[in-house]
Amino acid sequence: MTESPQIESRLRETASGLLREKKVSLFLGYEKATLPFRTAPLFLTAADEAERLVWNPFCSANLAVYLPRLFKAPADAREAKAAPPPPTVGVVLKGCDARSVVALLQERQVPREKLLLVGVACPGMVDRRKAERALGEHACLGAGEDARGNVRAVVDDGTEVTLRREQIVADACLECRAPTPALHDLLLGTPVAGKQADAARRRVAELESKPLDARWARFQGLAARCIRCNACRQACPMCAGCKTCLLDQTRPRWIGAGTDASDVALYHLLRAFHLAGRCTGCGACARACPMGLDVRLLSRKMSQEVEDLYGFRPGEAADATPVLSAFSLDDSQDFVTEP
Amino acid sequence: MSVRNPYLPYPTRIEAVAIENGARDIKTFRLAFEDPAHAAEFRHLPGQFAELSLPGVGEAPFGIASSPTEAGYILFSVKRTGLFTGELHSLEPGAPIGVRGPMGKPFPWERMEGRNLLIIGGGFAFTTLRAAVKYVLDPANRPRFGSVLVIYGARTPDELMYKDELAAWQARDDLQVHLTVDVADKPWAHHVGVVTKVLDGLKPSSENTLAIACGPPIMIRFTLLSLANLGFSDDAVILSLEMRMKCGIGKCGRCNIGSKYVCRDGPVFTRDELKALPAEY
Amino acid sequence: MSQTLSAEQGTAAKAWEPKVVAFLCNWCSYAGADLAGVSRIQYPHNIRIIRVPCSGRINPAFLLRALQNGADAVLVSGCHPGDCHYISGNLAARRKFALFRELLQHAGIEPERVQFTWVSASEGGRFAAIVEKVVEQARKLGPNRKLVKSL
Amino acid sequence: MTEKKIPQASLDKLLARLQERGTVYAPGRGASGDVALLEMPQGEPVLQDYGNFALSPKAFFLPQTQTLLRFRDGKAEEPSPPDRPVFLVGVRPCDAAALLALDKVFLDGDPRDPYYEHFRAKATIIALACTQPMASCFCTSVGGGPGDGAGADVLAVGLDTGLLLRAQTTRGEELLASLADLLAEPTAQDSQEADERIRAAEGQLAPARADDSARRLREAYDAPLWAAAGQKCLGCGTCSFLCPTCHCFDITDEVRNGAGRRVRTWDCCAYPLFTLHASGHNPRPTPKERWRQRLMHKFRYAVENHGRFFCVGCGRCIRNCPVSLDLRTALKEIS
Repeated sequence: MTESPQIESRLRETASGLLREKKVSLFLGYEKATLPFRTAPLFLTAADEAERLVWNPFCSANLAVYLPRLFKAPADAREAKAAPPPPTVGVVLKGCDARSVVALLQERQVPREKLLLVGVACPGMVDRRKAERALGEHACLGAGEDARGNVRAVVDDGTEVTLRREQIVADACLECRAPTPALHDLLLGTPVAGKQADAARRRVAELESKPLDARWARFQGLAARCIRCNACRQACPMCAGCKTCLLDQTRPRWIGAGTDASDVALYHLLRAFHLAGRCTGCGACARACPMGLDVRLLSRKMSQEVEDLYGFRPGEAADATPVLSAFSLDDSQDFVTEP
Repeated sequence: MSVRNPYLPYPTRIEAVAIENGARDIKTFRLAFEDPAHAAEFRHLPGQFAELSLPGVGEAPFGIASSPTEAGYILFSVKRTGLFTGELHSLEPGAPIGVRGPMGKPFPWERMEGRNLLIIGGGFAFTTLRAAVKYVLDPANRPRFGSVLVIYGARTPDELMYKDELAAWQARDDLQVHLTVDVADKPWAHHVGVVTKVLDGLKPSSENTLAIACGPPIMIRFTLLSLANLGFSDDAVILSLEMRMKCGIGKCGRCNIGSKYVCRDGPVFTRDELKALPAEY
Repeated sequence: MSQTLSAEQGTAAKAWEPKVVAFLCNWCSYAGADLAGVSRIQYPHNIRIIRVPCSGRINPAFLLRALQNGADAVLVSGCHPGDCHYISGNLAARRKFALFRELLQHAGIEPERVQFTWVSASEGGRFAAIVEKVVEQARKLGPNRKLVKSL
Repeated sequence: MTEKKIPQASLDKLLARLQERGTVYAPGRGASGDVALLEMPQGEPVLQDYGNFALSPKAFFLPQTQTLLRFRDGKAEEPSPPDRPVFLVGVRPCDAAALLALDKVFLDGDPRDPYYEHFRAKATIIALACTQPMASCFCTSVGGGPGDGAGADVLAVGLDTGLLLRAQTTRGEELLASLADLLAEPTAQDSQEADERIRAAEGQLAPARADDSARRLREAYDAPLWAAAGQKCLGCGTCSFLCPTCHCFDITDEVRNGAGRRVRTWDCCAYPLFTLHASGHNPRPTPKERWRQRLMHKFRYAVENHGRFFCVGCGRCIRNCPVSLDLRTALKEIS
């Protein structure tokens, strides 16, 4: 049975209460979007507008992406003087989003005391592409959730189609080990059990079972369709925490600006590497990709290695040192070349 | 592609490099076209700019500091600020360099005919103003204009560009030149204080006069106030803008202020024209 | 670096020789290479050395750029664990490199193209032996075509 | 205007004929399952029943990576782009109309852009009228329509028994004449069927408020909606890169040891670097100004400069925005 209606009304109560009592100055949640299978982020500042908040199977955006921006340190003294005081932010977080907040806290990108984390136990969010594909050539006019948590869509010929939730849920959700936010100030919904670690591992293993050239071909297949729009980077909460992205530097320019195969490969390799030990597997990058590419192809592997080599799970403990800022004298060095 | 490809620079060579200031971060490059046919094709008026091109480094736009009356070469005075200017400053005479242009609209020379000219410059933005003064002082042109008053300021005496020429201009009787510095850190016989202080003191008449001002944003802001106080109407005040540019021919889309492209519709605007545009510059 | 690499591309057509770019830390490995030289230990000349302050200074982007610009293999060498001039630079680097190597392999790049090792200032012989091995492996792999950018 | 009919059974022959004359791109399913313009011959039969391509066909005219100059020994040379004629089959009317917008920038301005001009001259566009618009489509609100042939050389309209072909340009007339042996004269019913289908499609389109946008946007320069949208905008380039009329570009050099190239690559006004000066000053410093610029450019500046919207209502930006920003909402709000 779905809990969405109850969660939605509790979210509205919570947000309007927090705003009215001035416990937060800004509340980040979701509102209805103009197209089906989607929601839009909502920046709520007035308690009486809390009715705009929604909770449904389409609340897939990771709102943590906005947090570093809200707490960005001023560039210089003059900017600091002009800057308004930092906001106190209430934010709706699913399990994956909460992991992003933890990772941002580890890196001191956001101040814990300015955040009010409203966790929601997440039953898995709909991948709009999967849903659209499931409808074939039929255009969807509207979609909602039924009592079982499945998605009901009205299509262009007026008929209603039921899409089973597990068939259209995002890949990241199928791999999610902690759908219930571990870090929260308030938790809504009945806790949901996580998937076993197997799902992501199976995908990594599937690629690894192939010879190097076949892997390269798969990676190149992805790179050939990449249009370098930067959506994967911009949608990522961890990338949002970086002050200047290596890819934006011009002195020197590390990667050519175009779609040369080598430049695209470097883009994805470097992005995956910079997310090693930081990627919390929320899937925001894949969702944002306008070309529908599996841009998590490489970061999945990085997360697995970080766990296997250093016992580190990104986004698990807010007081942990980021894995690449730490080291141990007996870290594995099997990879080192010996004469 | 029968017409000349607008992305193809004219090959030129650096003939001479003059260091303009004590900090050695402003240099004037004298360029000569490799092909005389190109030199003939490149016809500009003061106020216009060109893109300098270094293979592997890129391109950057600079105001043309020479007047078309100076035959045989073109001048660019460039301050070392970023990637391109850093590379440019490392070049020595003899080095090849590409030039694309001339681009943009010049100062409104037709409107300026028969009028008095008030030329106000600050720091290293004096480049196209130098071209303008040179152009006006050309014996063939001088009778076409009324009185010419130049006010040029810099932080220190060392930071004034074109020092020899300034001295020569001061010796002439067909124009008035007032130099000023914020700080006179060495013996200095001219004004001390910001440009607007000199301007306010001189109180030039706005009667039949056009004012051209180029300088850092803060100078422009106060100069505009002073000019308004002196009775200059908005369409008698001419400014030149700077903007990040790539193509220089109104296509790449980044230098627009509202519906105007600085590269194509500018860089020269009257204050009147600017007031009609959003303040995105 | 890129100048040297492509300057030799003309001759490369005749008999291909692997080009290996080595990033050596200033304190141990560079001195190790120096020792190999003064001790007149022979090692393949396919290697171009770039001296860096510490293996911890090496950004994987350096290695990718080297491969993009035509290197057939890249070697990174720092002080042995525990001997870092900056106490722990090489230990931080070790984690980075372990992950980076896995990443490249996952994407389908031969692991022998990017190699990591430790060479101390007194290990001229070890340095030569490692260069020998890296160059030999690069030779076996053939030219790097996957990441190189044609201009 | 010539009107002809091609029976369904002769369609393959027509495509084969075009392939003899040049490279043909027609709708098919790409690797990801998305519909795209794929080079013929394809393994599968050409698709006729699709919404629109994930990517607009602008890349055929303004390639994402275009070599402007080649450098050798420090000298700059012009590259020679491919000379073979190109046939784009199945382009939707909105995307065809977008070419008329791009023409304004690259052909009408002085100087003309030689690369765009070259690709434009080499391409013949056979558009396919829409019979099933998507929920995010709004072409009729921005001067187009599901059966509009503007920008195309030939407009095809699907019939029960084939395609009705309507020549739109001299080039289109010549093309139909050269294929005469494959074509039949349409009956009055055929034309009527085509018009009915187009009308039905028009009826399905929800209107957006683009009317009088230039004036409304002039007055809305300081409206609060820019900050509200800017707050949500992630600053990615999805909207621009997918947009059939967005044409802003960057120019960079890629040179190794004196040899290399100057390339033009797509750029986007949502990126902070787009307008950043070397001094560090940025005239459009935050997502608020950048988002405003995008809308102002399409619905005000383009109208002021070129007398037309730089939006054809294809809806790609709406469908693909990671945070569901919808420019129709903004156009409505700026009353």
